[in-house]
Amino acid sequence: MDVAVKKRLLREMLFARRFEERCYEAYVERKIGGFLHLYSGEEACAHGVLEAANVGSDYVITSYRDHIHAIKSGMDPKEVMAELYAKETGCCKGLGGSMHIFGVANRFMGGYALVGGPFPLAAGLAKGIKMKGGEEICICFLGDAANNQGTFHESLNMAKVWNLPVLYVCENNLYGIGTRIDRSTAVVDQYKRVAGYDIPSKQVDGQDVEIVYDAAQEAIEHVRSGKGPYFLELMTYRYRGHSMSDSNAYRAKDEERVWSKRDPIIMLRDRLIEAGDVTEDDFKKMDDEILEDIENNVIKFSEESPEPSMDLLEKYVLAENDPWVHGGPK
Amino acid sequence: MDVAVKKRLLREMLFARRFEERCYEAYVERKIGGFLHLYSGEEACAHGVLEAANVGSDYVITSYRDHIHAIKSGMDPKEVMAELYAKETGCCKGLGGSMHIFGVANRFMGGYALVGGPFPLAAGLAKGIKMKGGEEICICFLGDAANNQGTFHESLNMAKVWNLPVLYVCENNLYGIGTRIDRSTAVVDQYKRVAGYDIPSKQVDGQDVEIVYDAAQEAIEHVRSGKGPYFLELMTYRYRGHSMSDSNAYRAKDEERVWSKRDPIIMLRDRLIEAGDVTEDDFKKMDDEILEDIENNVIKFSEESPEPSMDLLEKYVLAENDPWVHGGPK
Amino acid sequence: MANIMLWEAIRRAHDEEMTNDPLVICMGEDIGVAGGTYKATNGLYDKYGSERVMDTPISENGFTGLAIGASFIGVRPIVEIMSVNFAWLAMDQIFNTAAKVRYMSGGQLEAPVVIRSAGGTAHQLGAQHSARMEKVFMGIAGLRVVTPSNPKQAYGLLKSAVRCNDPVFINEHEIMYNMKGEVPDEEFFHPLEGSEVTRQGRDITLFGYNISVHWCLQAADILSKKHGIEAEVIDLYALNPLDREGIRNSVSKTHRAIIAEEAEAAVGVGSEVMAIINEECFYELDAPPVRVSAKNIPIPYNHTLEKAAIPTANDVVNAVLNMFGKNG
Amino acid sequence: MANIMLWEAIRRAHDEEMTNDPLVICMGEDIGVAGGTYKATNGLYDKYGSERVMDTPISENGFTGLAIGASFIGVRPIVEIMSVNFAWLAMDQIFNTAAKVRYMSGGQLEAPVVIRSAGGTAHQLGAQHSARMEKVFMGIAGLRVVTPSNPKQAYGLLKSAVRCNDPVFINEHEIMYNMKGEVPDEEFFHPLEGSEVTRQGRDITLFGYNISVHWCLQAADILSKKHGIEAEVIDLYALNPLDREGIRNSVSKTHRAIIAEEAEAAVGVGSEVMAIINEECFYELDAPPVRVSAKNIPIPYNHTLEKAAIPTANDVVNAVLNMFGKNG
Ligand SMILES: Cc1ncc(C[n+]2csc(CCOP(=O)(O)OP(=O)(O)O)c2C)c(N)n1
Ligand SMILES: Cc1ncc(C[n+]2csc(CCOP(=O)(O)OP(=O)(O)O)c2C)c(N)n1
Ligand SMILES: [Mg+2]
Ligand SMILES: [Mg+2]
Repeated sequence: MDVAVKKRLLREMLFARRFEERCYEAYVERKIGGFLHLYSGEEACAHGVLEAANVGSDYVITSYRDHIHAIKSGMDPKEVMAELYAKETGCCKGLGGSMHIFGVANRFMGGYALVGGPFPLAAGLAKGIKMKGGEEICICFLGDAANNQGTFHESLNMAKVWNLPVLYVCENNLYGIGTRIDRSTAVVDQYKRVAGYDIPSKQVDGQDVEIVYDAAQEAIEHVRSGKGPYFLELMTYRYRGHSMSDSNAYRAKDEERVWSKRDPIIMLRDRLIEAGDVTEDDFKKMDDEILEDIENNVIKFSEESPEPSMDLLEKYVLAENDPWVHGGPK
Repeated sequence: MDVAVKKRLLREMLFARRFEERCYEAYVERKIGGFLHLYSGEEACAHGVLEAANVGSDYVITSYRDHIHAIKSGMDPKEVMAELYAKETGCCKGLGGSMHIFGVANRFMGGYALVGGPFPLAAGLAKGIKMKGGEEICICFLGDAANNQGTFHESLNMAKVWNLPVLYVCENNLYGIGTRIDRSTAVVDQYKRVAGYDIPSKQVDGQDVEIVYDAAQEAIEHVRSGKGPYFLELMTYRYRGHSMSDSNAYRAKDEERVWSKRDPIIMLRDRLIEAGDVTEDDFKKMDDEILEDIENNVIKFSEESPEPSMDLLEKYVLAENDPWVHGGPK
Repeated sequence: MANIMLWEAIRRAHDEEMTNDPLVICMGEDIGVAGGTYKATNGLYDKYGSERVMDTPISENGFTGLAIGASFIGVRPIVEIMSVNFAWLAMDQIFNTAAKVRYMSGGQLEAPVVIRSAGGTAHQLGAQHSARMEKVFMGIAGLRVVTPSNPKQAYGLLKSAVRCNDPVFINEHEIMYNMKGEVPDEEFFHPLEGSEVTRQGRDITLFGYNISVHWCLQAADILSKKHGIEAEVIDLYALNPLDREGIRNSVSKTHRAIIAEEAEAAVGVGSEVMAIINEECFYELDAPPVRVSAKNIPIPYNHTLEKAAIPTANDVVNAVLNMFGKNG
Repeated sequence: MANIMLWEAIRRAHDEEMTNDPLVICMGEDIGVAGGTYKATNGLYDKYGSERVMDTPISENGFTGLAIGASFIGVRPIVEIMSVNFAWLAMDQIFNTAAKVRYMSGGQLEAPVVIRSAGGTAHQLGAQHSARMEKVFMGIAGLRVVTPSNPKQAYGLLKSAVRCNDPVFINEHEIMYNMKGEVPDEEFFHPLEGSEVTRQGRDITLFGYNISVHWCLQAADILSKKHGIEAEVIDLYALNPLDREGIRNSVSKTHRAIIAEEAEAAVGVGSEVMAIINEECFYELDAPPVRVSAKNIPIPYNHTLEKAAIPTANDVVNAVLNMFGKNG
C-alpha cells in the first residue's frame, strides 16, 4: 500500500476515533439521546474494506453501529453529528438518530436497528444492481451475533442461488451485547458457517487496516467480476460498551488488555513511525488538527443548527402527492 | 435385520401406501377436504427411522405430510382417517385435518403447516426432555425445501449450543412443491449444510428401509447417548403431486421413471422374495388383507362416525376453568 | 370489456406492468415455472425469464426483505406471499423496514414494493391456513393496504400499487381467484384510497370489503325484496387509510351502519369503522352500529364447524332486522 | 408491603416461580450473565444456572418456538423479547403455533408459555425501537394479553401468567421499569382478566392501560381540582380478553368515555373499546366516546418531535373539556 494512502488512512481512522469520543461526551452532556453505539477499536474494518471499494458508487449498508461506515462512504461528518444532535441539518433531518444514519447520495444505504435486518436488504440492493446492469457491488457490514438470525441463512442462500454481487463483511468482535460468541454460536469461526451456501470466505485480522484492505480487494474483485457473493470475516474488538448504557462488566479484563494492545490506529501509527514515514510530532499535530476540526466545524455546526420544524412530524410517512394513489396523473 | 422385522415393515409400508391411496379416493369423493399431502414413495423414511426409535416414548414431530409418521408412531389408523373425514372420533375431533394430525398419547406431537415451524419446536421438546431428565429423544422430520427457512439455521445452532437430544431427519424428495431443489438451494446436499453448526450428519438412500434403519440407529444412538443433535438426510421421492391440487407437471417423466423403479415397498418385497422369505402369493394375500382391513375397519369407522358437535366450536381456544385466570384456586 | 376471472385480472396487471417497465419484477414461492398457486403469474416466467420472475426459496422474511432492498434503488418488485398465514414470518421486514424507511431516513429512501397475499378462510384448510390478517397490516403507519372485491379492482389496484411510491399490501382472498367479473379492455388504474358505493340505499349502510362486500350485496337484495329495507353497500377496498369521508357521508344519510367482516371482531376493520363513525357522525346515528364478524377462534377443519365460524349474508340480514326491531 | 421498582417486581415474580417449580425457566437475549437489559432477571443466572436461565442467540423466532415446544411437555418458559419491535420476528411461532395448537390438536396440546416484552416509545430510540404493538397481539384468538401499569400488577400478572395454561403475552413499557410502587410481601396472583377501577368518578370514564393509566390519573386530578369534573379511571390491564362488563358498568354510570393510548389510533385498543361501548351501552352515552392516541407516524428521533407524536395527560384533559363544551 502506498505510503500516502497509509497516512490518509491513519488520519481518517484517528478522525473516526476522535469523532466518536466526542459523541460520547455529547451523550454524557445529553446533547445526543437514544441509543449510541460506538465503533472504537473496530476502525480498521470499515476503513480497510471501503478503501478497497468504489465509495460513492458501490452501495454500503450496515447496522446501528454506523457512524464511521457513513463517513468513510463519503458523508460529511457534520451531517452525521448534526443527526446525532437531532438537528434539521442532520442527514435524516433529526428523524433518524444514531442507529439510522442514511446518505443515499453517497450510496450509504443506511443503518438499521433490527439485528440481521440488512442481510436481505443487501441482497436486494445487489439484485437491483444486477438488473440495472451496473458495475457496482453491495457491501453489507454486520456483527458476529447477527449471524444467528434466520435472515443470515436465508440471504446467503439467495445471494448464491441468484449469483448476486454482494460482499458480506462480518465484524467479529466476539460479543453480541454481553453474550460471548461461544455462548450463542455453535461454530465461532464465522467464515466456516458459509460452507452451507457454497460461498467463498476468509477470516483475517480486523485490527490491521492493510490486511483488511488486501483481503477486501480480493473479495471485491471476486464479487465485481460476476462470480457472486463473498463472505469476509474480520476479527476485531470494541473498546467501549455495546452502547452507552452498557458497562462492559461481562468481559475479562485480561481479554480487554490483550485487545487494547492491538489498537488499529496505534498499530498503523507505530508502523509508519518505524518506517520513518511519520514522526511522533506529525501524529500529535494530526491529532490536534482533527480535534480542532471536530470542535470548530462538526460540533459548532451541530450546536448551531436549528431543531427540525414541526412540519416534518407527519411529512415522510407516505409519498407526497403520489398521483397513482388517485388513479394516475390527470 | 431380522426377517420377521423385515416382513413386518413390508406389511406396515404396504399398509401405509394403501391407506393413503384410499385417502386419495376419499378426497376425490369429497369425503376428505382441505389440503391433502401424500407420502407415497417416501414410506421407507418414516418406517426406517421410527423402527430404530423408541416409539411411544421418543417424541416425533413433522410437517403437514404427516399421516404415516403418525401411524408408525403408534396411532390407530382409524383415528387418523376419521380426522381426515373431519369426524368427532378423529384424533383431533375433526378440528385439525390432514395437516394437523396429533397423537400426544403416542408422543406424536403433531403435523404443522408452516414450513420450517417444527424446527424450533423440536429443539424445545428436546430441551424439555433434558430438563426432565429422561432417556427420550425428539425426532423431527422435515422436507428439503424447509431447510431454506431461517428457523432451520436458528434451531440447529441452538440445538448444538445447548447440546439438545434432537434428531433432525431431512426427507429430501428434491422438490418444494414445484420448485426443484437446485433452483432454490445453494448446496443441494443437505447433510453438508449443517457444517455451520458442527452437527454430525449423513446422507443415505431413503428408499431402502434397511439402510435407513441402520443409519437411524447410529444417529439415535448418538443423540440418546447425550452427544447432542444429529442430522440425517434421506434421499427420496414422492410419487404423487405435492398435494391433491398439484399436477406434477414440473417434473421430467424420465426422472419420475427412474425413481418409480426404486419403490421402497417393491424393493423390500423383491428382496424378501429373492431370499425366499416371502412368496408372490404371500404378498398378494398380505395386500388383500390390508385392503380389507382398511375398508372394513378404517373407512367404515370413519364413515359411520358422527360429525363433531357444535359444542366444540369454541371449546379449545383457551384452557377451561383455569383458576390462575382469576387469581388462583380459591 | 372482458369477463375474466380474478386471477386472470391479476395476471394481466402483472403482464402489463412488466411490459411497461423493465424494472418491474415478481417473486414468490412457485410463481415462476409452476405459474403460481393461484395462477396469478401464469406464463410470465416463459415471457420474462428467471431474472424477472423469480421462484424463491421458502424464506419469507428473506425474500420480502430482498424485494424491499431492491426497491430502494428503483426496482419495482411484486412479491407474492403464498398465503397470508406465512406473512407472519415476513412482518419484520414489512413493518420494521418498508413502512419506516422513508421516515427514518428523513425522506431519502422509499420502498415501493407491492406485497400480494391470499388471506381468508377457504375450504377446510385448517387453523394454520385460514388467517384473516388485514387488521394486522392496516394498523401501522407507512404501509398502504388495499383489498379487492372483484376482478376489476384486483387489476386496477395492482396496477396502481406497482406505480405508487409507497409500500402497498394487497390482501386477496383464497376463494375469490376464480370469481368472474368485467374488466375494461383499456388500461386502468384504480385509486388506492377512498371507497366505492356499490349499491345506493337510504335506510342503512352496510360496509364490506373483499369477500364481505358480496355478503352485503346479497343481504341488501334480500332486505329490499323481502323486507322493504333499502341498504346502501360500501366497498372499503382501501383499508389503510380508511375513507373517513365516505363513511361519514353514507352514515349521515342512512343513520345506521353495519360492518361485515370475515375476521374475528377484536381490533378489526369493524371496530375501526365504528370508531370513525363515532368520531365523524355520532349524532346522526339512529341506532348503535353493529359488527358482523367471525367467531373468536382459530378456524376448525370440519366443514360444518368452519362454516359456523364465519358470517354469511344471512347473518347480515338478521343483524339489520334486529336493528330495525324486526325478528328475522 | 415493599416499595420497589417495577423491574424488581418482575424479578421477584421470576424468582418465586422458579423456586416453586423446577420446570419454570427463563430465556432471552442477555438475560443471564448480563442480568437483562432492564434487569428483570438480574441475579437469576447465578442462582438457577444456565440450564434454567438461558442466554439465547439473536434468533427471536427460533427461541420463541423453542420455548413453545418445551411448553408442550410441561416446561413453563418465560421468554423475554428484549424489545417489542423484535417480536415481529417471532410472530409466526406466537400466532401460528402457540395461539392455535390447543385448538387444532383438538385439545391434546397446550402451550403455557409466557412472553414478556418491552414496548412503547421511550427516549429517542427512533422508528425501529418505539413500536407499540399491543393492538397486534390482542386481535388474535388463543393468546392472552396483559399489560401492567405498576409494580404490583407486573408482579402479580407474571405470577399468574406462569401458572396459567394458556400462552400469555405481557406488554411492558420501556420507561416504566424504574417506576416505584407498593407490592405486597405475601405471594399474590393477579387476575389475567377484568379491569380495575383505579379512581372512582361520576362524570366521565377515562380508560387507560399500562402507561396511559398514569396520564388518565393525572388528568383526573387536574379535572377535579381545576374544573370540577370527577373522572373515573379504569385500568385495562387485560387487553385480551377485554373486560366488556367493566367497560359497560362504568360507562353506564358516567355516560361518557375517553380512551387514552400511546399507540396510533387505527385498529387499536381505543377503537375496540369504542366498539364495545357501542355494543354494550350506546343508549347510555351522552356524547360520542373519544380516542386520545398517538400521531399516525413512525416515531421520530428528535426529542421535541417525539414528544409531539405521543399524547400527554394534558391531551386527555383537553379532550374531556372539549367533550363538556368547555375550552381548555
Ligand atoms: C432483531 C433484534 N434482536 C435483538 C436486538 C438487540 N440487540 C441490539 S445489538 C445486539 C447485539 C448484536 O451483536 P453483533 O451482531 O455481534 O453486533 P455488534 O453490536 O457486536 O457490533 C442485540 C442483541 C435488536 N436490535 N434486533
Ligand atoms: C412458511 C410457509 N411457507 C410456504 C408454505 C407453502 N408450502 C407448503 S409445502 C411447501 C414446500 C415444502 O417442501 P419441502 O420442505 O421439501 O417438503 P415436501 O413437501 O417436499 O415434503 C411450501 C412452499 C407453507 N406451508 N409455509
Ligand atoms: Mg459483535
Ligand atoms: Mg421436498
